Amino acid sequence: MVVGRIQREPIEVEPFLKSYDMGVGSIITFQGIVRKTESSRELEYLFYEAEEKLATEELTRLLTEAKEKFNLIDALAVHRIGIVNPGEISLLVVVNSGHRNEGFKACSFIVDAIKERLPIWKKDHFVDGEETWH
Amino acid sequence: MVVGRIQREPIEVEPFLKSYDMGVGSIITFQGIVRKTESSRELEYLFYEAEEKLATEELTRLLTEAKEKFNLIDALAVHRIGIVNPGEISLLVVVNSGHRNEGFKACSFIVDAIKERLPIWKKDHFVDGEETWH
Amino acid sequence: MKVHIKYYAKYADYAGTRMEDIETDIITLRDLLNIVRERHPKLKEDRRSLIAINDKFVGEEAQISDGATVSIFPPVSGG
Amino acid sequence: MKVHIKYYAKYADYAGTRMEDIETDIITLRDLLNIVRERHPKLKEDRRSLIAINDKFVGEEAQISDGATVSIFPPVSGG
Repeated sequence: MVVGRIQREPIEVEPFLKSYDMGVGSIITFQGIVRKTESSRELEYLFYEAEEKLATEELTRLLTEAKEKFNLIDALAVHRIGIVNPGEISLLVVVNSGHRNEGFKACSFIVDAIKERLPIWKKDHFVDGEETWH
Repeated sequence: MVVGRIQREPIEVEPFLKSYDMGVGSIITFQGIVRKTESSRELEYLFYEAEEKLATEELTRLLTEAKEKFNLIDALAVHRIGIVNPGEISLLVVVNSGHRNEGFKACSFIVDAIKERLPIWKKDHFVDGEETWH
Repeated sequence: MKVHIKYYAKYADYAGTRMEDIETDIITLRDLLNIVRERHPKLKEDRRSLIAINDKFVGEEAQISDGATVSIFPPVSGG
Repeated sequence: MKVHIKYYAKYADYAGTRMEDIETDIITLRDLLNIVRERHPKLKEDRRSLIAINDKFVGEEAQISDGATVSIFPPVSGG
């Protein structure tokens, strides 16, 4: 199964860990968490903007690539957009595979590809009022 | 934080994902799941035996090593023993770090070290009644 | 012909708008981008921008037709 | 002197017991292991076994004292 989603709501991890088929021997997850400080300055929140349609298409495409390349059973990813506060999840990737080696490689590949390929942009909002696009 | 645990009860993932400090930017988890088939034969369940005291000590030691080597914020692992049914979690590893690269390396290192170093042994119980120690 | 330009993220800040229409005779994306970058010079700060025409990613050699929507994206920074 | 031997996992199956006491005069682990392997020949199937004396992993050159508990572990297979 391949599921790629861009959403404004907080990301819940649990539902993604609950259902998998009996061939799965390894579940690897990555959660990107917004840190309280960025470049040693205190962050109030991050703001993510996306071209949602293209981002969803590209996410689905790269998950499908990863599923084939690494022989995965499931490749799932959710990217949050809008305001994301420190301590909250901005990105969740879940990789279900028969064995762990391909799972670790695939999870790392998917996170890298998301950061390189999805039309999503991040703006730091610092506690001191400054804003910076990445 | 370092937490290493050997337990007979089913492993709950959620509590391990809930609390982390504000320096955490990456959470990586590995779950080892018992598959329904082993060497193309249908499995009824796995039985894990451990030298619990030594296994817990060695687990804590290797997590502490990984925390220092990969500069982790938290290294957590739970290995289940006794009867584990297909679809259930036999091993959970959670790695909290500032950035993801060291997290992926650390998680993979910890899983490998657990399989190489912990005095834990696995016995396949097949549906046809046969039993095989690994 | 008329072309709709859409700006994303910091480019919307630089252009002062998320969308504008341009009346033009040019038909290659490269020439159109030159016009846009002269209009909003801060867009030149990135060596490469991602471009989509009618929601498909394209290279700078792409052709533009009347009524097209051209989306100009900064380098991505998600995750 | 008396030594307590503990067998784990498949070694308990091979020995037919999880624990047995051996009366012996020998004091090196290597010699003790030779006695144990003659008693339960299937233990020879692994080139290497992990050994602990009184819950500490040791090498085969270790010395044994009266009342010691010697644990013999098969190669590990957790995870």
